[in-house]
Amino acid sequence: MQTATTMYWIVWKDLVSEYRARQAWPAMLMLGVVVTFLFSAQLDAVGESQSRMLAIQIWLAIFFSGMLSLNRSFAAERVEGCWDALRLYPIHPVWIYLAKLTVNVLALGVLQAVVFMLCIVLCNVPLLNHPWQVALLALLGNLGISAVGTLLGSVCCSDRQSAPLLAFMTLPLITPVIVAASEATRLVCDGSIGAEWWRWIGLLAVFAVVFVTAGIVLIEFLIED
Amino acid sequence: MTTLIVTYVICAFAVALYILRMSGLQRQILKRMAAQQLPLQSSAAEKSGD
Amino acid sequence: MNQHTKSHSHFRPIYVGTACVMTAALVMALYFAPTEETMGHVQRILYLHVSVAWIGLLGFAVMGAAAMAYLFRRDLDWDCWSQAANEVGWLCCSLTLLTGSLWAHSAWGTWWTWDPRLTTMFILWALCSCCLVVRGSIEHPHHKARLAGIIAVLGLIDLPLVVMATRWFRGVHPVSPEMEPTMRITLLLNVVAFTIFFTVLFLRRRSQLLSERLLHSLEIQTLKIREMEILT
Amino acid sequence: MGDNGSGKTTLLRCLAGIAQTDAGELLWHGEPAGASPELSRMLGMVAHESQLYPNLTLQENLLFAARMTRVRQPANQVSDWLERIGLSAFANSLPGEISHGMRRRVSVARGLIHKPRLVLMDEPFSGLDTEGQIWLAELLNSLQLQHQSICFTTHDIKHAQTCSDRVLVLKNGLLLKKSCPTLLENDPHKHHQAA
Repeated sequence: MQTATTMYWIVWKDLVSEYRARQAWPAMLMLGVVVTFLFSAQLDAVGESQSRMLAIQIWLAIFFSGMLSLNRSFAAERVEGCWDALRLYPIHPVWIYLAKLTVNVLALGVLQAVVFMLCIVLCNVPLLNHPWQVALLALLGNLGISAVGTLLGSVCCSDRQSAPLLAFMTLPLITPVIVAASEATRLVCDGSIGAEWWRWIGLLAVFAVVFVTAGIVLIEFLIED
Repeated sequence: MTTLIVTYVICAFAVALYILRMSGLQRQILKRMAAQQLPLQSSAAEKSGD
Repeated sequence: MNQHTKSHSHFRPIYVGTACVMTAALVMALYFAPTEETMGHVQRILYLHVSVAWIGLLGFAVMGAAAMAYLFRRDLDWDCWSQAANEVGWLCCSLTLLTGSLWAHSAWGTWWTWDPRLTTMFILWALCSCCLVVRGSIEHPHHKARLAGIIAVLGLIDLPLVVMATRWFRGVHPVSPEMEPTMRITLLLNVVAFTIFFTVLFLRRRSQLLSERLLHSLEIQTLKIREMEILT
Repeated sequence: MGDNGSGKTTLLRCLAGIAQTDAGELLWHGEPAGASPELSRMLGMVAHESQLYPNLTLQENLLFAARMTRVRQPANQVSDWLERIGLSAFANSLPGEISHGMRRRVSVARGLIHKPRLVLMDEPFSGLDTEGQIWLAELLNSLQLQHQSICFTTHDIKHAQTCSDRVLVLKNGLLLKKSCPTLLENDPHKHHQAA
């Protein structure tokens, strides 16, 4: 499985240069923490429909700070002409996409862990009594956001001025994820893991599968400059 | 009754605005064609060999 | 250029045809259709709202299909189709949202409710405006076409999921109210008339975009030829 | 050969398959440039920029390039290339910490680590001191002996004459003249005036 090792090496390269540069992840985590603080401070005023407000806020915070890290990681790729070098290596563009997807999923995973922990501490929301459901929900939402974000990131950051457009372009596309994920989070907060919850999880799974395959199919048509 | 009229007027206005923009662009194209010393009808075809 | 200038004159009877079909449809909608007992005249917005919404969806589908064709074949002509459909689709989506909220204001008392059809149309509108902003912000023709194309294609894949998500969310939009036969005929006539009108608008815009692109490449060639003359 | 903006870099990028050609087709053994991975393994490109990741050390950069192109024993390939460019002392330093000339050597090494059949170089001699230019000229001639074909762009005639068999002169994106180095010598004025 030659190509799997090359994918591993791209992920290794991204993680090592990110660890050394500390450029994208700290900024993302900072934004996530600040946004969650602001939301939770305002939450006590709301009172009764707390869980619904909290759910949508968690996922919006995750989306926007995730886009920040995605933007940074692709901008870093463009420096010194390394993107052309990467494209010239004898590997199929799908592996570049999958490697980038794994890195972004890891980044968003770390961000989600921080944001969820913060919410539990700040707004004493009973997320921890269903740990597995929350983990599954977080993973599927994470996969959906990263799949679309990575595809648009690798396409749109080829020229300078379209980089800030990334969040603006991704938001309408992943509205189903934000809606489904926040509804599922609200149900977990209320403690009712019933048929409706599984229906939302089903939708999240369908979204993730559809957009990862769309990314795999479309990436080779999009990657050249 | 007034909402009905207001809606139809706004829609007509929006479509008219779009058509105006298109005709403006069309006039611009014709001007650029003239600038290329392209007489509008006849020689345009041979020159660009379209 | 020849093909466009010739087809321009050929279009003329179409313009006249569209104009009279449109006036017939509007007259039918505003005068002949019976006024509905509960909402009164406001209900006539239905004919405009439904037909414009239908064209918004149609425009979005054509944009997605043309974008897919461009992505596979890398030919900028498809991009002209996609851009024209994008503009007409965006116009219709905005009109749908406008007429929908105006009607909702008088019928249900609120300007906007988060119900499946309205949210889907809003997301459709967001995707169309996203494509337009991208087309406006990038100069390089192939980059612009590629990026707008990918958003259109992803939007096309995304739409059924959006409908599913919003439908389970909450629903208040009337699915298909029962109507007297005359109302139904007027609605059908309106939908057909609007479709013809916007298709003609769409084709006109596409041929305009195409001639603009050919003119641009022609200008570059004449520049190059002039340079060669100076050189040799 | 040609002055700035005469389309040299774009031509190289089209050859490599990165840039799209507006008209016509570029075929390698009957296939377009970026078609299959095997085809792009035969190709090595050294661009104007250094193409090194700023946060990876020199050794890691070369290791990454070797692994991407699936070289047999990447570790000792990298070490003997570092010997060859004389930078084994700087193996663990970052590209930002070394001089431009050294970075140019490492980027040349990165492009050639998988022994490509064709090497595309974009102005390799620019920014090199005399000692670096001599080293590069030797390297190019040694590559020619291992019959790896090289296509590089440059500004001045001296390099074109010493290291190449055929010369193409470009002007404003148009091919002005095809000639060999010896011919270039006796009409530098006309050539300069034309170029």
